[in-house]
Formats: sequence, C-alpha cells, structure tokens
Amino acid sequence: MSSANLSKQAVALPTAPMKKRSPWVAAWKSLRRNKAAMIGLFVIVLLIITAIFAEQIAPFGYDDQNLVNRLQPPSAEHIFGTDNFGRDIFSRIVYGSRVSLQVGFIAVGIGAIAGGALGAIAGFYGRHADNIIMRIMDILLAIPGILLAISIVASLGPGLTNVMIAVGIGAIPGYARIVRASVLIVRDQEFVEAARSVGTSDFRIVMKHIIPNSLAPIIVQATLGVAGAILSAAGLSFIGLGIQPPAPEWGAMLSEGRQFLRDNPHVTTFPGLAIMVVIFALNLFGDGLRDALDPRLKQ
Amino acid sequence: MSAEKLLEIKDLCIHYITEDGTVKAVDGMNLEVGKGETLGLVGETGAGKTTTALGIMNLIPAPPGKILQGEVIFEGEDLLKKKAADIRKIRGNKISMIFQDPMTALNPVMTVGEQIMEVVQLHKKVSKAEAIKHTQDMLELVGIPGARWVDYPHQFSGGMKQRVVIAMALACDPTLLIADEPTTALDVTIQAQVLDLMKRLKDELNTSMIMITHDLGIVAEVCDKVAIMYAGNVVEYTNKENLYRTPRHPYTVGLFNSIPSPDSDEDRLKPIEGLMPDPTNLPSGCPFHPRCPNATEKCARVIPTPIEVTPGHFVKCLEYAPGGLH
Amino acid sequence: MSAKNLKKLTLLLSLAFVAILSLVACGTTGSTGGSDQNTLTVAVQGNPGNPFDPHNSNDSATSLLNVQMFETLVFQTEDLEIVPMLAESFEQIDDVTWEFVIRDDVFFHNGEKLTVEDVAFSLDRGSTSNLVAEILGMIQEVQVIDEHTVHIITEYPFAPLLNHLAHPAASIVNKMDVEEVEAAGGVYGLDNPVGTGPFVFESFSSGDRTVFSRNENYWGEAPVFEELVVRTITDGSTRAMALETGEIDISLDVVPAEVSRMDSNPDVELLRRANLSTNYIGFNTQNEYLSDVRIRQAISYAVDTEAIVTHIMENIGIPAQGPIGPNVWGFNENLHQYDVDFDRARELMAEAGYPDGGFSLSLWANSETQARIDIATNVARVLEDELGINVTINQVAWSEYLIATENGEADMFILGWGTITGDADYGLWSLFHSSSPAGAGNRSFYSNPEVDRLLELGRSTSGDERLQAYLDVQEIIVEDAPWVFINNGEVIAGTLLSVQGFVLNPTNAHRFSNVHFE
Amino acid sequence: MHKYILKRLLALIPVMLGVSLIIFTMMYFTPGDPAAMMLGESAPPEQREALREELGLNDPFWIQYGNWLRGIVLEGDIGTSYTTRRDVADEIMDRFPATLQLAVSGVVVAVVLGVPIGIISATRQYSIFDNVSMFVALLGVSMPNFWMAMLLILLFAVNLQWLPSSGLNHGFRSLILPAITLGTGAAAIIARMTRSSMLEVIRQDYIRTARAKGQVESKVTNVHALKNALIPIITVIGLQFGGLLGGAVLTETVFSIPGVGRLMVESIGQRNFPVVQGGVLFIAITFSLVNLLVDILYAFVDPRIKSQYK
Repeated sequence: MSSANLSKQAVALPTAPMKKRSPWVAAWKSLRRNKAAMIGLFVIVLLIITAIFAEQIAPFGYDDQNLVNRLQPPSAEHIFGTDNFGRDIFSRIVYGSRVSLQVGFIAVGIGAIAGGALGAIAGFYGRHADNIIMRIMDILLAIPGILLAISIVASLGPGLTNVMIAVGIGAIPGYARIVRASVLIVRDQEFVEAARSVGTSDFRIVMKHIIPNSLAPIIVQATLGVAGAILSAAGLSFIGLGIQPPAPEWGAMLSEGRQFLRDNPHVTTFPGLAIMVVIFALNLFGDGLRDALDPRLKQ
Repeated sequence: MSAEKLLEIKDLCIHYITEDGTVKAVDGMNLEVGKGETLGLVGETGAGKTTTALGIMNLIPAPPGKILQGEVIFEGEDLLKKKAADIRKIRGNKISMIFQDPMTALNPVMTVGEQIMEVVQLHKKVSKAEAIKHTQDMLELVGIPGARWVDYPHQFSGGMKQRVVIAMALACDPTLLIADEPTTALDVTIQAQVLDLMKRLKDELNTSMIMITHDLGIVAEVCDKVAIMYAGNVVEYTNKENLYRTPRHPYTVGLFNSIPSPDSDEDRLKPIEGLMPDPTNLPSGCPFHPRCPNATEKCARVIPTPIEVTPGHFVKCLEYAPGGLH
Repeated sequence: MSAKNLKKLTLLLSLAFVAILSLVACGTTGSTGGSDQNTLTVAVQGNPGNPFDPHNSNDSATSLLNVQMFETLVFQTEDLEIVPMLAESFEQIDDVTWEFVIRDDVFFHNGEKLTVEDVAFSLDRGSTSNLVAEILGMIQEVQVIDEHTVHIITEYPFAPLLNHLAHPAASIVNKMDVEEVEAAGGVYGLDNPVGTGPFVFESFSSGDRTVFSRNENYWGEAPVFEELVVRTITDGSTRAMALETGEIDISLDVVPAEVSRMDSNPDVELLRRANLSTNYIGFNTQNEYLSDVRIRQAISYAVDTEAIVTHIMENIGIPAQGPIGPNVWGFNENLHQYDVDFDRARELMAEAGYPDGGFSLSLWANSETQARIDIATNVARVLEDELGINVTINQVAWSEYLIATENGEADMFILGWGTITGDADYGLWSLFHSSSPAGAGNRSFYSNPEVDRLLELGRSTSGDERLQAYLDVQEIIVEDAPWVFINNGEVIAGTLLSVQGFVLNPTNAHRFSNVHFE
Repeated sequence: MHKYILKRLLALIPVMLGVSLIIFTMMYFTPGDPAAMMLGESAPPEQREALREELGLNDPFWIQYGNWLRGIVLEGDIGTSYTTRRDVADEIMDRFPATLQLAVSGVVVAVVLGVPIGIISATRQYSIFDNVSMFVALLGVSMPNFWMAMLLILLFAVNLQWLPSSGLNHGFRSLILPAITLGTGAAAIIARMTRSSMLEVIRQDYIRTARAKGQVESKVTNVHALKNALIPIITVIGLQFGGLLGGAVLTETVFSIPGVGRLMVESIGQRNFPVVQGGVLFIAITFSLVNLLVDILYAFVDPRIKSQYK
C-alpha cells in the first residue's frame, strides 16, 4: 500500500470527523488550494471582464484607422503600437478578447452538446446506435482536426459563425467518447436500475442520473477545449479562412502582421502574447480542475 | 528472550505528512526478532503494520513519509544509518519481503523468470545460465514447473503468483523474511496451501520471519512471538502461548472476544466498540482510551509505557503501571 | 529493456533523426544561388497551376516558365515594341490577312526542325483552346503558302493582332510531339514539353521548383549559364530573405512590405518597371444603389487613391487615371480625376437621395491577395465614416470570388486587369463592352451603347481614327465610373549585385536567357 | 498477430469510405466553380459550362461520387488535378516527402525532449527541475506554433542569420526550425503525459517489489517503471504524429515548405476537388496506419495486450 493510498484510506474511515459535503464543494475547496489554477482562473476572469467592458477599457475603437500614423512602435499613446492601418493594437487586442471568448465557448458548446448527446445515445442504447455513432466518430477522428476544420470552413464560407461551427464539429468525437464511457459506467449501476424499475422514462434517466454523473470529465475536457478552440480559430485565421476583416481576431492579427515581422515585430508580438497568456491560463485552470474533480488523477 | 537477537527496533517514529494533516503511522515503536523466530505483527488496517515493515526495509516513500527517529538494528548495524547503496545490498538479499497483493506485486510486463532472476543476479555472483537454473529451481521449490519461467504474470492464477512472489523473496536465502499479509488476497483454500508452503520453506531454510496479519488464526498457526499493534504502537508483545493464554491489554482482549470460537457457548460476538481513531488526530493519552471498556480519566491524560508484566510479556497499559488506572 | 537500453533507445532516436536529416540533405542538394555561376536561381510567388502547354495554361506562374521554353512568332520588348522572333519578317496584306515568313534555322528541343506546319498547327490549336481563346480566338485560319510562309486570316479586322501573337499563348509547339502525346490519350506538357526556346525542360517538383538546362542548339544567343531553376516561395518576406541570404539570384513578385527594405540593402539591386495592369474597385452597376451613377461617383470621390498607393501599396505603382495605364497604347492623359473630395461626394449622395447614406453594400476581396484585403479594410472604413454607407467585407477564396463577382452577388469588388498585349483593345473590350459577359471581365455589368460603338470602331480601324476612338471611350468610362481606379501596377524584382543583364518585361514575360554573372 | 493486423486493415476500409464520403460531400457543397478557376477570370460562361460538363461536375452527387469511387476501386486512379492535369497521386507524392520529413523530425524532437523530461520530472516530483520543466511544458502547449515559428525565424534566420528561413533546400539546417516548431508543442504534451504516466506507475506495488529486491533506483525507473508507463506515452506519440501531419499545414505555410498540408489549403482555395479528396484520404490513411502501428507496438510493450491480439 503506498502512502497516498494509505492516507486516503485513513481519511476515509467513517469515524473521521468529516462533514458530509457535495463533491462539487470538495472540488472547489481543493481547487482553491491550487495556486496555479487560481492564477489561471484570475486571468480568465480578467479576460471576461475585458471582453464585457471592452468599450470602456480600449482607448480607441478597433477599426479607427489613421494611415499616416501606421506601424508606430509602442508609445505612451499607443502602448502596443499601431498596425499598418494606424489602428491601436492594444484596443484591437482588447476587443479581440470578445471574439476569442465567443469562439472558445460557443465552439466548445457545440462540441460538448452535440458530442455529449451522441455519446449519451450511443452509451445508453448500445448495440446499433452505439455502433453507428461511434463509427462515424472514428471517421471524424481519422481526419486531422485542422484539415477537417479547413474543409468545413471552405464549404460553409468564412466568418465567425462558421469558424465556431467548424471547430465545434471537430471537437464532437472527443466529447462523444467521454460521455459514452461515463454512461457505460453509470448505466448499469443500481440507482439507474432502480429508476428504471419504477418506470422512469429514458430521457429522464439520462437527464437526472447519467448526465450529472458524467459532468466532471466533460467540464475538464471543456475547459481545456476552450483553449484548443481558440488556438484552432487562430490557426484558421492565420491561413486566411477565419474571421472577416476588420474584426480584431488575434490569429488574424498575427497573420496580417506577418508581412511586417522583420521591421515591425510589435505588430505580431502582442497578439501572439495575448493568445499565449489566455491559453496558458485556461490550461492552468483546466489542469487544476481535473485534479480537483478527478482525485484519481491527482499527483 | 531465548534466541539471539537478529533485528531490534527501537523507538521508531514514522509519520506521513500530507495536506490533510500528519499521520503518525508508527509512533515510538519497539520490537525484537530473534534468529529463526517468527514474529506475528497483528493489528487492524491502518495500525501501522505495513509502515513498520517498509521502515525496516527503509522503503518508506518520501515524501510524504518521514522517519523521524529510532533505530532499526539488524545484525548489529542500524539500517537507518546505512547508505542507500549499502542498504540495497541487504534488500532482497538478507531481508526480503512478501507483499500483500500478488496481483499487483509482480511487474506485468516482465516474465516471472526475469523478475526472479533479477534478484539473483543482483545479489549473487552467478552466470546468466546459473541464474536461470536457480530461478527454475526456485519455481520448482514453490511448486511451479520450472519451464514456466518464461511466462508473464497474467498467465498465472492468484495463488500461483503468490508462490512466484515467495520464490522471489526466498531466492537469495534471506535471514529475515517479512510477509505482509501474504494470504489476505487469496481464496481460503489457497491461503492454507500458501501458508503451509511458507512454513515449510522457512523451516527448511531456517529463516526468521515477521508475519504481518490481522488474522489471529494465522498467528496461532505459524508464529513464535506476537506483537499487537494499535494506532502506530505495539500495545502488547509476548510469545504466542502467553498471548493466547493470558491476553492482558484491553485491546488484545477485545480482539479475542471478537473472534468466533467453536467451543464458546456465547451466540453473540463482542466486537470492540467504536473504530480506529483518525490517524491525523489521535486521542490524547492512551490512543485506545476512547474505545477501552476500562478507561478512566487518567487514560486520557497519561501516555502509557510498556510494562513487563511477566517475564517476556510486555503490555502498554496504565492498568499495569505503578499507580494503576487512577 | 534496461537502463542501458534506454540510453540506447535515446541514441537510436537521435541517430534516426540525424539519418533522416542527412537523407534530406542528400535528397535536395539544390543549394544554389549566389556563388554558383552555372546556375541561375529565380524565386516566384506562384506554383505553376497548369501543364506546361502554352495553349492550355493561363496562370502567370506557368506562363513565365513557358516563356523560357517556348517562343512566339514575334516578341514584345520591354519597351513594348514588336520585333521578329520565330518569324523573320511579317506584313499586313489586307484587313484580315497577315503574312509571316518563318526562320529557317530553328530546331525544337527534340531535334525536329521548325516548320510552317508547326506554326499553323500551334495557332489553330491556340485559337480553339478554352483557356486562351481571348488571345487567339479571332484567328480564323492559318494558311500554309510555302515552306517558309504562312498567312494568318482573322475573322474580322483586328488591329492589335501582332500584340496578340507576341503573347505566350501564341507560342509555337512541335506538331509531331503534341500529336504523339495526345494520340496516346495523354495531357501535353506534363513530362516533357518541347519548344524552341533557350531553355530545355528538365524536371518539375510541384510546389518547389522547375529545373531547365541550357539549349545547346539554340538558334539565337544561348545563355552563358547551364542551369535555370525557378523556385516557388509563396511568402513575400521569405522570398526577400532568400534573396538577402544569397539563396536565390533573382526574386520576382517583390511584395509592397519588402520594397523599401530591399531598396536600402546595398547587397541587392531593386528593379522596378511600370507594368500594364490597373487595379480597381469594381461596382455592380445593377445594384439597387450602385446603378445610380451619382453614388458611384460619390464613392470615387471618397476613396483616397493617393493615400492607398502611398500607405497601403507602399508607393508601388502610380494612382490610376483611368481604366488603362500610361504605357498602354491608346492611353488618354487628360481624363477627369476623382481627387479626394468628401464635400463633393456628400453632395452627390444627397442628390441621389441618400444624404446620410444609410444603406449597406458588400465589398469583396480574394483571400490570396493581402493588398486587396488591405484596400478593402481601408475603403470600408472610409465609406462608413464619410458617406454613412455600411460596408461589409467578404474575403473569400479566388474560385468563390470569381463566381460571386460574376453572378452579381458582390456589390463592390477589388480586382486587377493586366493589358498584357499593351493595346487598349485588350484593356477595354472584355471589361466594358456590353456583349462581354461578366465571366469574361465585365463584372460591373456595364452597358453603354456609345462605349460599345467606339470599342467596335477601335477594333476595325487603324491610325488616328483608332486612337481617337479609344481616347473618347476612356472619357465616357471615367464619367460613368463603373470602377474606382486605384493604381497602375509595377513589376518589381530584386537581384543580387552579381546578376547582370536581367530586364523586366511589363508583360511579365521576363526572359532569363540574357542574364550573366559578374 | 497477422490475423489481427489483417482485421484492422480490413476495418480501415469502411472508415476510409466514410472519410471519402464526408470530404466529397463537403467539397460538393463548397461554393465556387473549379471550371472558373481553371479557365481564368476572362473565360466566357459557355466555355465554362462545357468544361463543367466535361469534368462531370454537372452530374448528380451520387453519380459523381460513384464515378470517383469506381476510378479508385477499378483502376486505382484517385483522379486528376483540375489545374495541373497531373495525376493526383503524383501531385501528392511530390509533396508528401516534405510533410513526412517535417512530421518525423518533429516527433523525434518531441520524443527526445519530452520523454526524458517527463521521466526526470516524475522521479523528482515537486523538485525545481519538475516545477520549471512542467511550467515550460505548459508554455509550450500554450504557444500557437505559427507564432513560435515566426519568432524562431525572426531570431535565428533574420537577426542571427544562423539558419535558413524557408524551404527544405539546406538539408539538415533547413529542418531545424520547423522541427523545433512542430516538436516543442508535442514535446510538451509528451513530457506531461510521461510524467503523469510515470507517477501513476511509480506508485504501483511492483515498483516497491523491485526496490525491495535491492534494485538500483535508475533501473527501477527506467526498466520497471518506464516499460509499464510506455502505453499512454506511445499512444500520445501516435496521436501527436497525426496531429503533426495535420498541423504541418501551418508550419508549411510559415516556412514556405511545399508539403501536403499546403497543397490541401491551396487546393481547397482553388476548388481543386480531386486533389483535396485524394490528399485528405491519403493523410487519413497515413494517420490510421500510424495508429495501427501504435496498437501493434502496444503488443511488444505489454504482453497482456499481445495475448488479446489473437
């Protein structure tokens, strides 16, 4: 018996003076102790605040052009400098947080809801439904994510909505697998049998028992998925398939600034940093969340 | 104590320091094992038996485990003061260990032969061919065809795996064998076979043994002396006869009362009230006092020391201390 | 596995890595440029997107490569002068008949002698090809007169025929070779195109490079170097860096962002020459709002082409004065200019009934061309700020862009047109004649009977009458403002200082055979 | 084992059919006209219509798909590029070596960096090395690799001029920056996975058994633990390889490397459907074969899995 197990076992002894608390409260308590995760959460909250109050925070509009003032290095007036239209890069990054958050959350929402539903159906009904759904997921997984996204955006056309759909579709198989796995574990447990024996409808069983029990892994995957979605969208923008100008998407800013990389690296440095900080924060938080929600993985 | 001392544990303290608090797994423990003797280490889950065994091998995982103080004197030398390289020469060689769960004690991606050979080659200067020969002999010794040395653990049953573990533990003729609940994970019928095998081999090889168990039946069957552990402490320590005839510590008495006995008239067992205390938050005074039928207010205040009640029979209870319970 | 094995594994992986890399090194020992005087390495932006068949290719990357291998009857010099090439002499016999005498000393790369049969075959083939019909479609018949003479008969009087015959699409191929390949069911120009030019095709690696060797039996002056490598380097700054590091000798397609840097680099020579292109913002004249000439004019007044050329195009080219550039034959230098004038623009909007704008238009640009996206970004902002027109930018792939501009989906769109023949007809007919479908160039759906008449007149007359027709037509077009005329482009290249004798051709048909190293 | 591999290969067929159908459907609904692309901006509509007819673009969906499929099954012909008129297979094979070199060198960098860092981090959990390398690994995961590529170019190619900025023409030297770009992200993921997998394994009873035998710590880690930790590590390496095949799209763009990824992007832009279909199918098959290889590797690492492959 290793020490970790030992201490856990000891704690688990019923006489131990422990309050009975919900696993979510426990997870939050454990998360609170995780400094890295808290830093991540702080950055994410900051980002959300930035997105909400972009108008108040940004000193300029995201498309306020001034060609004469183009490609200025950082200064007191333009702390991140200006781009090739003389637009304030700081303001564009501030407004860009809206785009990134939208892409991140909506794409993950699409992936999690569609994938979750498919996974739940596959796991709950098994047999044919399972077979068909999971084979389709295999097919989607056989195409590298970015290529799938590029093809989808090509067929739907560029623009924010379609980028979100494309990235979301790419994420479906991941969620489907997770939910299916949890459903398979939960499905045959006694409380589900019990619910079924008193004639509860399938839909109710899924909603009441199965979904709540597979929520933890979905939340972890979703947090890390938001990071992935933001990166994918930036990648799509980078090859010109993303958001339409003049929308201040960070990946598009990187792509547009690439031609000035040599003489005016500030045009690309700041959007690059913005992406990195946000992804870093989401990863920190996601890792912490995973440790908190899934003690088995805790190290 | 009749036999020559092989192992002596003095005032050993091992704590686990975790986020949830400090677990005093072993707290001021004293123990002796003589040459050729079998000592039974008995206690409930979490009493610190396994930690004691790991402490002897100096295998406490650190962090979170920490040996705070004490000595483990083996053949006259303190193992805790030895360098890592020196202690490795003892592990698996002079002192070897049989672990509780044979299912997980074997490396699943190595053949059993490789795993037995590993210990042979580590400690004996032999050629590869000799090592293989020795490995096969060891397997035969525990009743497994030598030819199966190329098989992987998953190809064996639980009982067979434990035999492999035993073969591995005995491969270098250890002077001290620590068996940590070697039969707990096995079916009852297999348990007897394995136990018999161990007893036989121990006698053949004249090995000393520490038998860790919570089963007083096993103690009766194989041990010479017995140490009863409770909450990181030895509460009673004597030879088997003394213990079975005159158990002194209230905990030991409680343990005996909770075993069904065929020649008893009572139709109800008397389990010990309550459960093991939270190891991060042990009660003051005697750790057993909250559950002790005889406890007094003094028990909550004073930490008892071992008292030699009769020669060779040590009990850690205020009842036997000068001044008694009050 | 033991600890030793782990080390071995790490070692093995590292070795594998090195092995792969050295394999790569052996596979592509193409590190040319700079020091090697026997190889000329040129980098271009595009990957050849068609087979090496002059009659079945129309993208500029393929054309440039074809020009090195194939030749035409006449050649248009960098001064846009028509000079003989495969034809020794030529002469117009009547309105529709031209006589050409073919050189006697020309051999194809496969050793076959150039004959009049090859000429007739090639021009027939070109005139019926889907891809180059707009260049050669007017040729009705090529008559073989004798061993050295052919007559080219056009369907209608066609003044700029010589310019068209100088176009790479009018290249002469080897009849026997083409027929052999096509008879076998193959596509000509994939493996071994055979021309008469100074370079012989060696190999092609898609996305990477095309390699040519010197034509040792060239009828003209053979190149001094042995090998020509034309590489595709898509990214503009990467291309510039490759030149600066001496990895390539010549970089074509220098992008705006690199021009000033390259200009100030003492190790590199920057070559610039006005080309024959006009970049423009086209209006869909059938759009509810844009059908009103006043709104088109208002937008023309609001768009600051000076600023666009200075800041967005990095001073590449000059602000355009009309639909064709100053170096195109027939250019009118006295056209009305829509110099930026927001008051006049707002006045016109008010006259049209939209003093505060208040309507929406879509502005399209293709995602492959950064400059167009940048222009769109700027123009959208200006129109919204100054005229209150709400402009949405649609940035789409080229193929989708073509469709959207053809079916009228795009209200405004940014495009360029190269008058590669150097003659006004080519620069105006397809774009403004009402019979010319959108797909052929009239994406504005522009229709003006007077313009039609003048364009027809220009095709069938010659001399001053022809010139006057074009001068007049440009005035009408500028007045009607179906386009915002942005700039007349430039062809820009950078070369290492050691590269001498390279001349940029406004038609983009740059020939590398005269280059020598110093 | 042979039977298992055969079974897996057969199982690939329906998946690849599915992949081709999905890609075909997406391309079918992609706006834009390949004929317009081929004929250029000045071709009249009749010509274009004729070309569409010739290419079969006017046929109903199922007939187009059927024809394409028949070409593959009966003649092994995956089509002809609309633009270059070359065989799609030639087109892809021209480009594939570059992509493969990128992906392989990226994986090698990732493994050579990631696995040892993960092992050391696990064996010295919570040490400075562990904390620093896990921090850096997380940074590596968070950095968009096209941005990293730009920074590497700026530093090593533009400012220091040590390494070429583009192409694969300088052998070893030209692969360094792309391999680092592709490799670091994957290295970070592999390091994290190695660490957690090792931590999981180090806690196992058989590791204690090995220590109880008197085995030296390095062998306990590198023999007993690593071999057991290898399954998830191999899995993630396999997935990363697939990711690199796809992720090469961006790297190829930044470094101007003529690989399959860029061919795909260009062809999608040109509506060059045969190349897109062939290319995606090709990449999907490569990816699936790598996964199969990973599954076969499992058997060599873990005898329990081997016994299931019968």
